[in-house]
Amino acid sequence: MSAQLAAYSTSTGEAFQFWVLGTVAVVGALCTVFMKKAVHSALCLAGTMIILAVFYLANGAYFLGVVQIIVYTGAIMMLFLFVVMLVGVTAADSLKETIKGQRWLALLCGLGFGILLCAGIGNASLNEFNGLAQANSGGNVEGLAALIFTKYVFAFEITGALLITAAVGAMVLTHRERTERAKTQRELAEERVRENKQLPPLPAPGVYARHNAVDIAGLLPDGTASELTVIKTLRDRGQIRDVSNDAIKDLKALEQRSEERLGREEEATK
Amino acid sequence: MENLIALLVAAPLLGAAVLLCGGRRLDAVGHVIGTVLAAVSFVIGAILFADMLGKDEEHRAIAQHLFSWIPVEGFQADVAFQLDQLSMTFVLLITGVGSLIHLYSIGYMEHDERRRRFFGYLNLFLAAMLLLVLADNYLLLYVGWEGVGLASYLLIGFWQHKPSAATAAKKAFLVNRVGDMGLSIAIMLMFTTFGTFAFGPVLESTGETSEGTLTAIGLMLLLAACGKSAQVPLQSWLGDAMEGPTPVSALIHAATMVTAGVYLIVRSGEIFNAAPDAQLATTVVGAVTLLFGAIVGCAKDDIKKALAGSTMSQIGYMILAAGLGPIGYVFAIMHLVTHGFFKAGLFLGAGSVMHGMNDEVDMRKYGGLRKYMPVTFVTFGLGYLAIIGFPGLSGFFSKDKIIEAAFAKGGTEGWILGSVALLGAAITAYYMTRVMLLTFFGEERWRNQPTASPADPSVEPAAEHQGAHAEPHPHESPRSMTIPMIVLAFGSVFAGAFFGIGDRFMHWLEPVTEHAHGHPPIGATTVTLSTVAVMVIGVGAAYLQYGRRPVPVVAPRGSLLTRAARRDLLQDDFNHVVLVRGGEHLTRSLVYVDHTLVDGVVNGTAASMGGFSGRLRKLQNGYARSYAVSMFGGAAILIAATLLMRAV
Amino acid sequence: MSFPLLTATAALPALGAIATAAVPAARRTAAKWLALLVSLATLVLALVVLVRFDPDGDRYQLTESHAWIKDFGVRYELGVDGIAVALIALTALLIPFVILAGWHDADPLETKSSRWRPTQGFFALILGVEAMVIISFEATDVFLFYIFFEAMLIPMYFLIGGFGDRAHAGSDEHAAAQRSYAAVKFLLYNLVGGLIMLAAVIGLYVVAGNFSLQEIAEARANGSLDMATNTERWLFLGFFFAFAVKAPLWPLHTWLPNAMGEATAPVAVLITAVVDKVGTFAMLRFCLQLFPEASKWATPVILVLALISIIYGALLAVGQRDIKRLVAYASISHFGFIIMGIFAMTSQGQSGATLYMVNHGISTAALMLVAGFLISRRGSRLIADYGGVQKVAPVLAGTFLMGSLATLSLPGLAPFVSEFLVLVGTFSRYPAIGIIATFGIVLAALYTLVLYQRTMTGPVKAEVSAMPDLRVRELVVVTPLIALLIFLGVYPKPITDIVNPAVKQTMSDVQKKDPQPEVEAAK
Amino acid sequence: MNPVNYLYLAALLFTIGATGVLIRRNAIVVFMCVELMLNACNLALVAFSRMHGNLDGQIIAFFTMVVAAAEVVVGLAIIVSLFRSRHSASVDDASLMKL
Repeated sequence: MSAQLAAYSTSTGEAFQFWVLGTVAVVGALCTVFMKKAVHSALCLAGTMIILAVFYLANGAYFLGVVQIIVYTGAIMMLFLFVVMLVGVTAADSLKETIKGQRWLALLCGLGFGILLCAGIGNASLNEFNGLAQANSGGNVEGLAALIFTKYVFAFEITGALLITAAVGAMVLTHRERTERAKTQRELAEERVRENKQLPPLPAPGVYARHNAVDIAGLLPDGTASELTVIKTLRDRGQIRDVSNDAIKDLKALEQRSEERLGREEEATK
Repeated sequence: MENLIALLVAAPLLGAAVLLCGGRRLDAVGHVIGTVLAAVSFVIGAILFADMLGKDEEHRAIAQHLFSWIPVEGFQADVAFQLDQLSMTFVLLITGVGSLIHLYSIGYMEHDERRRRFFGYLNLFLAAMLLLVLADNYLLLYVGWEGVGLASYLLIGFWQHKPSAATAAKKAFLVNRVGDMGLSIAIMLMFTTFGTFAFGPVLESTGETSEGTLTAIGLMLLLAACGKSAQVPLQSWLGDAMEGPTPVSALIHAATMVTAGVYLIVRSGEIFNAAPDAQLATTVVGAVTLLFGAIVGCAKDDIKKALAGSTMSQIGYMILAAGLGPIGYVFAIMHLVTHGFFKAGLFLGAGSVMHGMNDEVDMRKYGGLRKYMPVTFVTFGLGYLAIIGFPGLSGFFSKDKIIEAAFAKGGTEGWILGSVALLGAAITAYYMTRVMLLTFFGEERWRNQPTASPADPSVEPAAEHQGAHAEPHPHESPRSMTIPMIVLAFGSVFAGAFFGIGDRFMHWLEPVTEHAHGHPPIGATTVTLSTVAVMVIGVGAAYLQYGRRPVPVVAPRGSLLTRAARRDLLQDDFNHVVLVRGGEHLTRSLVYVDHTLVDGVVNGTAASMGGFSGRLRKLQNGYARSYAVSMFGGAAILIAATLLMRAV
Repeated sequence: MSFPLLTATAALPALGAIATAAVPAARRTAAKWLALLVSLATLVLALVVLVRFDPDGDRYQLTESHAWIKDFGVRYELGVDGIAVALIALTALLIPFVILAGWHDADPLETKSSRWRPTQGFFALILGVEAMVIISFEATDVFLFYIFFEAMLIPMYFLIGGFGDRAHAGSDEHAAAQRSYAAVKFLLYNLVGGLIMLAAVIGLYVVAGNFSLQEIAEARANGSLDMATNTERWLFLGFFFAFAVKAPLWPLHTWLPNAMGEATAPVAVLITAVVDKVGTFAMLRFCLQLFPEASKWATPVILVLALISIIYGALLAVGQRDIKRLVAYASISHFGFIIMGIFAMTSQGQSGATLYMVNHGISTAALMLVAGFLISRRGSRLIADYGGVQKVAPVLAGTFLMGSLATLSLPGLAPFVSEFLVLVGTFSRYPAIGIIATFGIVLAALYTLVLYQRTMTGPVKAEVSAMPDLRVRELVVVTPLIALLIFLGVYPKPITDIVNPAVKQTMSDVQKKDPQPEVEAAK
Repeated sequence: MNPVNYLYLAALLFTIGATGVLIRRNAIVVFMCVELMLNACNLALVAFSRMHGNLDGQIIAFFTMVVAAAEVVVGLAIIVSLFRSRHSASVDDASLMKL
C-alpha cells in the first residue's frame, strides 16, 4: 500500500510549492492575456515562465529549468520587450472586439477545450510515476547529452540549420536596403519649397504655454493645442499630453486667489 | 454439284462489289459486267436444275455447308445453303427474270450517268434474294431478307435528288423493318423453343411443342411476310416504291422482293400446318389485301401505280393460297412463278411506254399507242390476257387453281374466301382492261397538249435526251428493251399450261410442300366456268366505261370510294396522322424532357450547391483569428470524439 | 520472369505521350507522325497479346504481379481474359484512326502566339488516354483499376474542353462556353461516380482485406469469404453506379450528348468507342465476379433501365437537329443493348455484349469520323444545313451510308451479330423485355435513315455544292473500318472464339445456366 | 500530491494561451500567448518524462525550445516589418484573405 502510494505521490514540500506557484502561474497567464498594455503582458508572461522553470527543476529536468530561465526569460522575453518598445510601449489595443461573436466563441471553445483536456487526463489512469532517479543517475545533463548526440543527433543538426535559417530570415525581413542616396539639405529645402509645405522650421513644443516638455503640444492663440509642435513618433504613439485646458484652470485659480486676497484686504479696511 | 450453290450467290455479289467499289473507270463496262454476272448465275442455276432433274424425287435436295458463322455457347448459326425443288424454282425465276431485267435496263438507263451504280444495286438485289431462298436456316434467311430491304432502299431511292424518291425509299425500308422485327422475334421464339433455327430441325420437331408457341411463331412470320410482300396492314410502301426506275419496279414486283413473303410462309409450311389460327390469319390477310389492291388498282391513273395495285392483289392471292395449307402451297408458288412472268412483262411494257412518252405516267394522257409501239402493245397485251386469267394463258391456270383451293378450304370460310377470290378476279379483269384501253386504244389524248413534264427538269435523267417539254413522239423502244419483253411474253403465255397440264408443277414441288388434294364443295369445272364468267363481266364493265365513251384527260372527281382508293384507301393518311405526327410529338416532348427534367435535376443540384457555397463564403471573413477559432473548436471536437470512442 | 508484355502495351503509349508533348512547338508535323507511329507500335503489341493469348488456357494470362503498397495489400497485378484481350485490341486498333482523323483538328489558329503548342498536347493527350484505357483493361487489382479508371478523366477533360469542334454555330465565346460546360459536366458526372466507387472500393478492402480480383473472386467462389447480403448489395451499387455513369445508362446519360457534341469528332469517338467501354467492361469483370448475388438481385432494375436507354436514346436520336448529338443518343441506345446483354445472364447475351462493345466501337468510329469529315467541310453540325451531298461527294456519302447501316445493325455487318445475340440472350430469359427491345431495331432504322436522307439526298444545297469528296487521308481512315465491319459481320468467329471461354467463366461466377429449349430438337 | 497535477496545470495554461491567441488583436500579445502554449506543452513533456522515467520527454521539450527560439526570431521580424508597412500591429488589419 504505502509503497504504491510512494510510487505516485510526491513530498509535501513539492506539493506546497506546486499549489502556491501554480496559482501564481495561472494568474500570470491570465494577466498575459487580459492586460491592456503589451508591456504588462510581456512582464506577466516572463513571470509565468520563471515559475515554469522552477517546476522543471522540481520535475528533475535541471538542464531544461536552467535553459528555460536563460533562453526564454533571458533572451526571448527580452526580445519581446525590445519589439514592444520598437512598436510602442503604450500601443494598447482596445480589448473591444471587432469581429462579431469572436470573443464569446473563443471563450466557449477555450472552456470546452480545457474541460475536455482535463477530462482526458482524468480518465487516462496515469498512476505510474517511476521517477527519474536512475535516468538522472549519471547526471541530468549527461543523460540529455547522451541522447542528443546519439539518438537525436540528426534532429539536433537540423535544428542547427533551422536556427541559422531563422537568423538569416529575420535579417532579410527587417533589413531595408537603401536604394537611392540620401537627400542633401539643399535638396530637401528645395523640395519643401516646391511642395509648399511648412517653409520655416516647425514650431517648438510648449513655447506659448508655460510648459516646454517635448510631449506637450504648443497652444495656438485661441488656446487649442497644435499637433505640429510634437515630434512624429510621439504623435504616432498618441503620447501627447494636452495641457491646453489646465492652463485655463491655472488662470482661474490665480484669479480666485487674488480675489481672496482682495477680499481680505476689504475686511481689513473696515 | 453442291459447291456450285455458293457460286449462285457469289456471282451477283461479286458484281455488286466490283461495280460499287470500282469507281468511275468502270463506267463504260459496268452494265455489261452486271448483266453478264446475272446471266452467269442463271446458267449455274440451269446446270443445277438439270442435275436435279437427273436425280429421283427423294434425293433432289442438296446442301452445302460453308462455315460456322456465329458459334456461341448453345447458339450455332452456320452459313449453309440448301437447294431443294422450292428453292430451285425461285432460283430460276429470280436469276431468269432478273437477267432479263438487267438486259432491259441497259437500254432504259442508257442516259443515266450513274448507270454503273444502278447495275451494282441490281446485282446486290439478286444476291440478297438468292441468299434468302438458298439459306438453310432462318438467321441466314434473315440476312438475305434484310439485304433485299437494303437493295430495294437503294434502288427505290436511286434518283436521290428527288425528295419524293428518297422519302419513298426510307418508307419502304422502315415498313420492311417492322416486318423484320416480326421475323427476328420469330427466330428468337424458335431458338428458345427448339434451341436452333435451322429449317430441318425446326420443321421436323414442330410436333413436339405446344400449338400456342407455333401460333405465335406463325403470326410473327406472317407479320414479316406482310412487310416484304406488301400485305395489309404493311402494304403502304409498295405504291410509293414506284418512285424508282421502272426496271426496279419490275424486279421488285415480279422476281424478287414481294415474293419473299410467300416463300417464307410456304417454307415454314409445317409450322403453319400445326397452327390453324395462324393459317386463318394468313388467309384473311391474303383475302383483304387481294380486294384492297384490286380496288386501289381501279382508281389509279398512274400506270405504274395501277400495276402496283394489281401486284398487291396478286400477291394477296398467293398469301391466301399459302394460308390454305397443303392444298394451297403448290398453287401459291405456281401463281408466283406465272405472275413473275406476266407482271415483269407488264412493267417492262409500261416502262417502254413511258420511255416513248417522255416518262409521262398519267394514263389519261396516253391513248391509241398501239400503232406507234406495236411490240410493246403485243407483249403488254399478252401479259394483260395472262393476268386477267384468259383461258389457256398462264394466269388462268394458276389463279383458277387458287380459287378452287379457296373453296376447298370448306365450311363458311371456304365459301367466303372463294367468293372473295372470285370477286377479286372480276375486279382484276376490270382494272387491267381499263389500263389496256386507256393506254393503247381510244383517241390520242397526248396530241396537241404538252405533256406535264416533271417539275424538276433534272428528274428522271432517262428523259433528258428527248426534249422533255415538247409534244411526245411515241416510238418503239430499242432492241435491248423489246427482247426481254418478248421473252417474258412467251413465258406469260405458255408457262401456265406447261405447269398446269398434268400437274407437272405439283409433282415437282410435292416432296417439299407435301400436296393435299382439296375437294371443293362445287365441282372444279363450275369454278373454272365462274372464273371465266366474272372475268368476262369485268372486261365488259371496263369496256363500257372506257372503251365506248371518250376519256377525260383530267380525272373526274369521282365517287367517295374512288377518291379514297386514289389515296390508297386513306392508309397513308392514317399512318401520317397516327404514326408520323404522334412520333414527332413524342420525340419532341422527350427531347424537352431530357433537357429540362433529367438534365434539370442535375443542374438544379449544382445551382443549389452554388447558392449554399455562396452563403458559406460569408464565413470566410479573412480574419485569421476567426479561422483560428474554428480550428480550435475543431480540435475540441476531435478530443471529444476520441474521448467518446474510448468511453464507448 | 518473362517479358512484361501487358505493361509494355500500356507503357508504350504513355511514353509516346510524353515524347509527343516534348516535341518543340515549331515541329508540329513531327509530333503528329510520332504519335501515329507510337499508336501503330501499340497496335502491333496489342496484336502480339492477341496472338499470345490462348483461348483454352487458364482464365487470366500473361499475368504480372508485383507488390506495390504493402500496407494496404495493393498490388500491381495485370492479367487479361478473352474479353479484355478483345477490347485492348479494339482500343489499340481505333487510336491510329483517331489520330489520323484528327490530323488537322489541333493545328494552331493564326490568332495564337507561336509558342502556343496545342498540336503536341492534343496527340499527347490522346496517347495518354490510350495508355490508361489499356491498363484499366489489364488491371486485375481493384485499386489499380480504380486509379486509372479515374485518371482517364483528366486527359479526357482537356481533350473535350481544350479542343472543341471548330464547326460551331454561334460566336467563339458561345462555343467556348458550351465547350467548357460540356467538359465540366463530363468531369463532374464521372467524378461523382468515381468517388462513390472509391467508397465501395474501400468498403471492399475492409470486407475482403485485399484488392486482388482473383483472390477475392476465388474466395467468393469457394465460400471462404461470405459477405452479408446488404454489404454486398451496397458495394455492388457503389461499383455499378460508377460504371453506369461511364457507360452511360439512363438516367445518367446526359453528359454524353454534350461531350460528344462539343468535342471534335475524333475525341467523340475516343469517348464513346474507347473510354465508355471501360464502364461496360468493368460491369462484366468486377460487378459480376465480385458480387454475383447482388448482381442477380439488381438484374430486374438494371434490365428495365437498359431497356429505357434503348428506346429512349433511339427516340431522342430521332428528335435531334445536330448530327453529332444524334450519334451520341444512338450510342446511348446501343449501350443500353450492351448492358442488357451483360445482365441477361445468358452466355449468348454476354458474348453478344462483348462483341457489341467491339462492333459498336468500330461502327460508331466509322459513322462519327465520316460525320466529322462532313462537318469540317461545311462548318456546321446542323442536319438542316446539308442536303444532296450524295450528288457532289458520292464516296463520302457511300461511306456515310455504310456507317449508318452498321449503326442500324444491318445483317451482314458486324453489329447485327452482336445485337441479335444480345436480343436472343435476353429473350430466352426475359421474353417481354426482349420483344420490347426489338422495337429499338425499327427506331434505329428510323433515325439513321432520316439522318442520311436529310443530309445526303434531295436537291443539292448551295453551300454544299462545292464540297470536295473524301481525301486520301480520310479514305485511309474510313476504308479499313468499313472493311472490318463487313469482315466481322460475315466471319465473327475469331472474336467469339476468344470471348466464349471467358463468358463461360463469368457465367459460372454468377452460377447461372442458360435456359434450355423446351424441345431438344433432333440435331 | 499526484504529479498528474502538473499535467492539469499544463492543460490549463495551454487553454489560456489558446484563448488569448483568439481574443487579442495585438500581434505581439498574440505571439506571447503562442509562447505560453508552447511552454505549457513543455511542462507536460517534462512531466511525462518524469512519469516514464526516461529523458526523451525532456529532449523533445528541449527541441521545442530551440524551435520556439527560431520561431520567435522570425515572427518578431515579421511583426516589425508589418508594423513598418502599416503602422499597426493589429492582426485584423492583415485580413486580405477575404474574398
